[in-house]
Amino acid sequence: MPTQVRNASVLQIEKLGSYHRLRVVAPAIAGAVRPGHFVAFAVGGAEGGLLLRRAFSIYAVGGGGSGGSSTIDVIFSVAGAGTRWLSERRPGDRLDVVGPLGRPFPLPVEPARCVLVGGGYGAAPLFLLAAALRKRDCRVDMVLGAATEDRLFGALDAKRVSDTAAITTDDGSAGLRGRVTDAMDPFLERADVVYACGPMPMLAAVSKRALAHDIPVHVAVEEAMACGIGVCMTCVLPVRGKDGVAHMVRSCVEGPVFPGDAVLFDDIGTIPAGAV
Amino acid sequence: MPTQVRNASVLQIEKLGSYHRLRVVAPAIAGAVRPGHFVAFAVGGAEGGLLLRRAFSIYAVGGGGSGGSSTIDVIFSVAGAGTRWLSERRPGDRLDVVGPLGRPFPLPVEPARCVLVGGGYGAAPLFLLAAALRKRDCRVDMVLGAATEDRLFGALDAKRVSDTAAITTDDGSAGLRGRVTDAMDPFLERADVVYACGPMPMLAAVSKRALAHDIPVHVAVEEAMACGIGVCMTCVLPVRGKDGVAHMVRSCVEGPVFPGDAVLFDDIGTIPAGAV
Amino acid sequence: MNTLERPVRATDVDMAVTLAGVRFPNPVFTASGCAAAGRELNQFFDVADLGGVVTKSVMREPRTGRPTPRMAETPSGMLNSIGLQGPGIDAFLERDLPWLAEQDARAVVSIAGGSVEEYATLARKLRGARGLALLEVNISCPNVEDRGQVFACNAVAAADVIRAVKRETRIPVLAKLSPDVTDIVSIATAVVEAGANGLSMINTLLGMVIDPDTLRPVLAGLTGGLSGPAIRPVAVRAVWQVHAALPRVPILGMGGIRSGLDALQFLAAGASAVSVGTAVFGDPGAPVRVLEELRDALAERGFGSVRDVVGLAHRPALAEVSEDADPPGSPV
Amino acid sequence: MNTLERPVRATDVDMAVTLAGVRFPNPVFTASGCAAAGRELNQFFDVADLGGVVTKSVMREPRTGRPTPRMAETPSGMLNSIGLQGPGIDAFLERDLPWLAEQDARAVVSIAGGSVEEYATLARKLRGARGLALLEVNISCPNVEDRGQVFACNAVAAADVIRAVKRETRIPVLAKLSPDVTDIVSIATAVVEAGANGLSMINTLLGMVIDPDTLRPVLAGLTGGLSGPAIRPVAVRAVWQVHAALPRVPILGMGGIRSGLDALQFLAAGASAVSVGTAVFGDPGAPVRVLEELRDALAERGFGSVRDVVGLAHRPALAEVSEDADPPGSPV
Ligand SMILES: Cc1cc2nc3c(=O)[nH]c(=O)nc-3n(C[C@H](O)[C@H](O)[C@H](O)COP(=O)(O)OP(=O)(O)OC[C@H]3O[C@@H](n4cnc5c(N)ncnc54)[C@H](O)[C@@H]3O)c2cc1C
Ligand SMILES: Cc1cc2nc3c(=O)[nH]c(=O)nc-3n(C[C@H](O)[C@H](O)[C@H](O)COP(=O)(O)OP(=O)(O)OC[C@H]3O[C@@H](n4cnc5c(N)ncnc54)[C@H](O)[C@@H]3O)c2cc1C
Ligand SMILES: Cc1cc2nc3c(=O)[nH]c(=O)nc-3n(C[C@H](O)[C@H](O)[C@H](O)COP(=O)(O)O)c2cc1C
Ligand SMILES: Cc1cc2nc3c(=O)[nH]c(=O)nc-3n(C[C@H](O)[C@H](O)[C@H](O)COP(=O)(O)O)c2cc1C
Ligand code: FES
Ligand code: FES
Repeated sequence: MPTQVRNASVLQIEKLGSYHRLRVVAPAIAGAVRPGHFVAFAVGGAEGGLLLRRAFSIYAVGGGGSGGSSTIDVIFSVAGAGTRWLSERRPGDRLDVVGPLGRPFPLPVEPARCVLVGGGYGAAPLFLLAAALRKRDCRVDMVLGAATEDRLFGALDAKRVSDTAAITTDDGSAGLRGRVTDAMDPFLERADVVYACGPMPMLAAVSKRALAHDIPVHVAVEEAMACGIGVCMTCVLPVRGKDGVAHMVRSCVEGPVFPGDAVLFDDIGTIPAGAV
Repeated sequence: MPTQVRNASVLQIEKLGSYHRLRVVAPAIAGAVRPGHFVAFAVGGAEGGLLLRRAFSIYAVGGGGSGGSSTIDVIFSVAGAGTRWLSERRPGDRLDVVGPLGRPFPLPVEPARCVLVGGGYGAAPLFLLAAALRKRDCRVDMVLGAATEDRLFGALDAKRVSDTAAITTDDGSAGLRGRVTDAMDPFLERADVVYACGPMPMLAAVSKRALAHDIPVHVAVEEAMACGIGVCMTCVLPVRGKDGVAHMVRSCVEGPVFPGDAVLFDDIGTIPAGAV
Repeated sequence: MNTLERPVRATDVDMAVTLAGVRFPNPVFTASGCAAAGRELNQFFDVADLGGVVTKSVMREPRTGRPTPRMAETPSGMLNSIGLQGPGIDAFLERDLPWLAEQDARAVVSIAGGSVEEYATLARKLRGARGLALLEVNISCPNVEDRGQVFACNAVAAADVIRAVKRETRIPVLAKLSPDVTDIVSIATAVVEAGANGLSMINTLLGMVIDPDTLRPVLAGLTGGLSGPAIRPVAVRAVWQVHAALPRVPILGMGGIRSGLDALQFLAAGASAVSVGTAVFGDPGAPVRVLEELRDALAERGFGSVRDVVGLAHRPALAEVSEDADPPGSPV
Repeated sequence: MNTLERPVRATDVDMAVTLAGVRFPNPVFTASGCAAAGRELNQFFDVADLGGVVTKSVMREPRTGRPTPRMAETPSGMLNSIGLQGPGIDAFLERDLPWLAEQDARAVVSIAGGSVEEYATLARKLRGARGLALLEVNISCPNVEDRGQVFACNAVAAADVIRAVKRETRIPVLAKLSPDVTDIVSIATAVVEAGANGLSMINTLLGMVIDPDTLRPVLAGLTGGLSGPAIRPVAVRAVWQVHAALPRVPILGMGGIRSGLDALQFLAAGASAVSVGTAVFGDPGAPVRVLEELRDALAERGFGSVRDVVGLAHRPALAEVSEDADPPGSPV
């Protein structure tokens, strides 16, 4: 169940390449986080012109003394006015944050061989996931990609949290030249499940590749969200239900994690015929 | 002629009782300042919800090496969202400032005995004025008042820049208990000219008292301003012209300093009959 | 005007209001489409603590709504183009309304239709439903039988809908008005004459944002409804105009309410209660925060009852209006 | 859609536009009432660098306007209630227009009246004036002969004004439309049929702010005109609707333009040029800044001429509109 923390204090904020890492103190949220959850920050100040929260995957939790966690880390790039404002916060500033939001990644019950695929800052939620999977004795192979080296996130840490890590960039400025989908094939040979987070076309391609190998795949999508808590219906995308029919479902509460075979990637931005 | 300095850097900002003193670097403006001029700051950031500039009297200029001035000081209290934002600026931050604006106080050509009356932060512009008057060998008596001690500005410094200084508070928490008008009478006996800045009712009372003594009075008014540069017509007040007729004149460009006998204080907030 | 001499404690302010003949414990409601059917917000506060929960407009059949993108942020506002996605009235009656009743929340059920007949059917289906305090009739819908003209933009069509709904129900009815009209008072008058027990105002303003990169409208639906603080001055003006013309007609005021002082503006303009809409997206706790801030603001100003401020902005105004050379309706 | 393949240097973008048959060196103008007659802004930049200077609406006689307070800041906007204070047409012709002509600025003179006759007189007095490029007819004024109904809110009254003005002048005429109408396309059509050579849109929206302390309207005039970025989505929508209906009618677009990308939205929606209004109050250099930003934005997007983007948002849109179940006018 999500909680609103109106005065989470900023503990750290630092630049990591073209990204920012922001750490806030919010025990009421941090204690309930599972991999794939996200948080939403109010931006721009009470009198500002920006009304809507900004959503970010949770990258890490920590800092709790006796077992529980008290801090939340997110990784973000400056995309517009809201993230620019966020990048200008300083330690001690207060932020209004709501979370944990969304449905987390489902974890395998038995030890399994897992491939984690991340594009750009989509790598962020995979680190909590990798840790949780390894705790369950899963094998974790990671494939992280981006257009260019400076858009890669977590490439160095990936080796630490995974059994094997592959890195790709579109322009070859780091790792293999090419797409994550090119690099994931070798891992698919021995995989039980695939997890992916990143831009929609990447999720579509990863899903297709995994399903071609008959491997279940869980994707964390990113749709523009006005509320993040399920009340506004702006964040919908067409997902095939258990009934076989397309439904326009809210990615903020029924997602952001969906089975890759259920998301009707080709129909995003439309209402598919027969949808209910 | 006013100039716009888009990236004036904040040199200092400090709390002085219930006021803030803000010093910015803006040589293009500072060099042209005369007592009674004001400046207008953009507030809230480019994407903020606050569109209009905030006007502040110039308290001091300084810092220029070879004769000219390069910095501007203003004194402000937090009245709402814009001044709150301003109070949160830190040294090194950039501000967009326009100035010098308005018509300054007219200075006597010959040495004269001057009474300067300030209410609250209305004392701020009187310090530049006092310095200019004394440079011209004028006698300067200062009367500063406020509702309570913490709303007084410049009470300590007043002695330094004037020949005599009197302080009043409505509740007697500092100086004499009462209004500035009560304290100014003794000075009027020997005064050639009165200058006043403060809330409108105070200006009305000071003008009345000075005119009763047949002493010319210059008041610096404060009307809500949308543009500060004379293009919007929001800041008007009824002023009797040389033609004897009431005109709705712009306080930002034709003021903020007006002859106290010309301002139709009782008609502010109306269009006086016969106005053109 | 108020009684600042006798300070009032916040807890002593009587917050109860009557809206369209129905009593509510306080004047702060959610806004249709900004609170779904209350369940999600109940994670953040007890929805029964509000005056009432105004539910997302429901139609006769399930609806998939518009394609995405469905929203665009704008300066101090947002555009939405949801297209009334929803489960349809049957599912709503089965799943949503009973849940609200269980929470002891007061439900204001918003209904929407593409024809007069659809509205009537909805009202009929809602007869006798438990927990239903009021009906809000969202007439900002295209009339499929009149080349898609929006009901709320035509006094006759708007009145037809309200008349048809009133025939089917004994629950008091609020007609929800659109600000996108030349003369909102004439629409208000028409729906009141058709039987509306009160008015909700305002719905969103029609707007558009164009993407500076694609140079195409951002919303898949091209245009969308503008809401949020940006529209608050338009909303306060609309409430003020209608209350001036129809002082006895209860108004549920909304449009950009973000704080208790914003709510106070609407009450002073003539609203008996208010809805908090878009502000919920930025602050899920907004409705209860607004309620607390309003209570404190009333206490500070010496009001013993929220009902004492309703319409207060009009009191000394009438004289001023007639003194004024130009009518107040003139925009410059 | 554009030609990103061939990058364009900013200095190579052809910024010249034709508006209502008159050529202007670039598409960025001031807005009436937000730049007086250009003199004050000339302290910050050369007013001849703009496409044109739209002057404050002038009336036949000198006017003192409304009492203060005349403004209230609102979220991302402001209300104004100036009441058209001004020197009257004779003083304007003597002092202001000659000054603009001396600067080699192109003057778009805005006229306002309380009767059809007053507008006609103004047009007549402006005949043959040097420096006058276009007339802008501000019809958002109360008609004293029709119980103060605003001309712009009634197609017949609006057309009457334009027809009378056209009879008196050979200078091309822009009719300035109010957004406070149910159907802006019908008003636009009426004034174009009456002879308007182009349209200026939009004027302000009618709004009100109530002071939470006095609980009375802030403005002495009670209501005022809402402007600024808050209203930009409404303005873009209005331009888009009118350009869709009347694609050959030139439009001077305005409402909340603060940046070059904002201006680009209006051009893509169908405006041939834009006015920068309220933004000037926050940034006296806004018009030239907007012009530079627009030029850069066009270059980045590979456009060799600003004229290539006019109406671009409509190109692939027509198909989408007809596919859509609901008409685009539906607010939800
Ligand atoms: C579930 C989820 C998880 C996310 N995780 C991350 C993350 O870990 N790191 C990160 O850098 N970004 C993440 N994003 C994207 C991030 O929310 C946007 O970059 C951010 O909202 C942009 O705000 P802005 O004001 O800077 O940009 P603007 O473009 O000015 O924003 C305008 C509006 O569009 C919305 N918007 C714009 N881009 C996006 C987007 N890509 N997704 C959703 N809404 C958008 C904003 O919320 C805002 O309402 C995530 C988004 C979602 C939905
Ligand atoms: C010529 C002039 C000189 C001034 N000098 C000083 C000074 O030296 N020190 C100081 O503290 N203040 C001064 N003021 C007042 C100062 O401009 C306001 O306190 C400030 O604008 C309030 O902004 P806000 O956003 O904090 O308050 P808000 O009340 O939120 O402001 C809302 C709007 O009202 C306007 N406004 C509110 N109060 C005033 C006011 N008193 N005068 C003019 N506009 C107002 C604001 O500019 C803004 O547009 C001066 C004003 C003028 C016109
Ligand atoms: C996302 C969204 C969905 C909405 N859906 C509805 C709706 O279904 N029915 C309705 O009558 N109004 C709907 N509205 C309008 C609101 O109820 C309200 O009238 C309007 O947004 C103004 O209030 P606000 O500024 O507080 O949001 C919706 C508004 C938003 C932002
Ligand atoms: C203070 C002020 C005065 C205005 N005066 C006039 C006027 O005299 N005539 C007119 O046609 N429009 C007038 N307007 C409307 C503007 O020209 C413009 O149409 C409107 O403000 C929207 O543009 P903006 O958001 O860029 O300001 C005025 C607007 C403001 C803010
Ligand atoms: S973002 Fe509001 S329902 Fe998902
Ligand atoms: S503030 Fe705009 S004219 Fe004075």
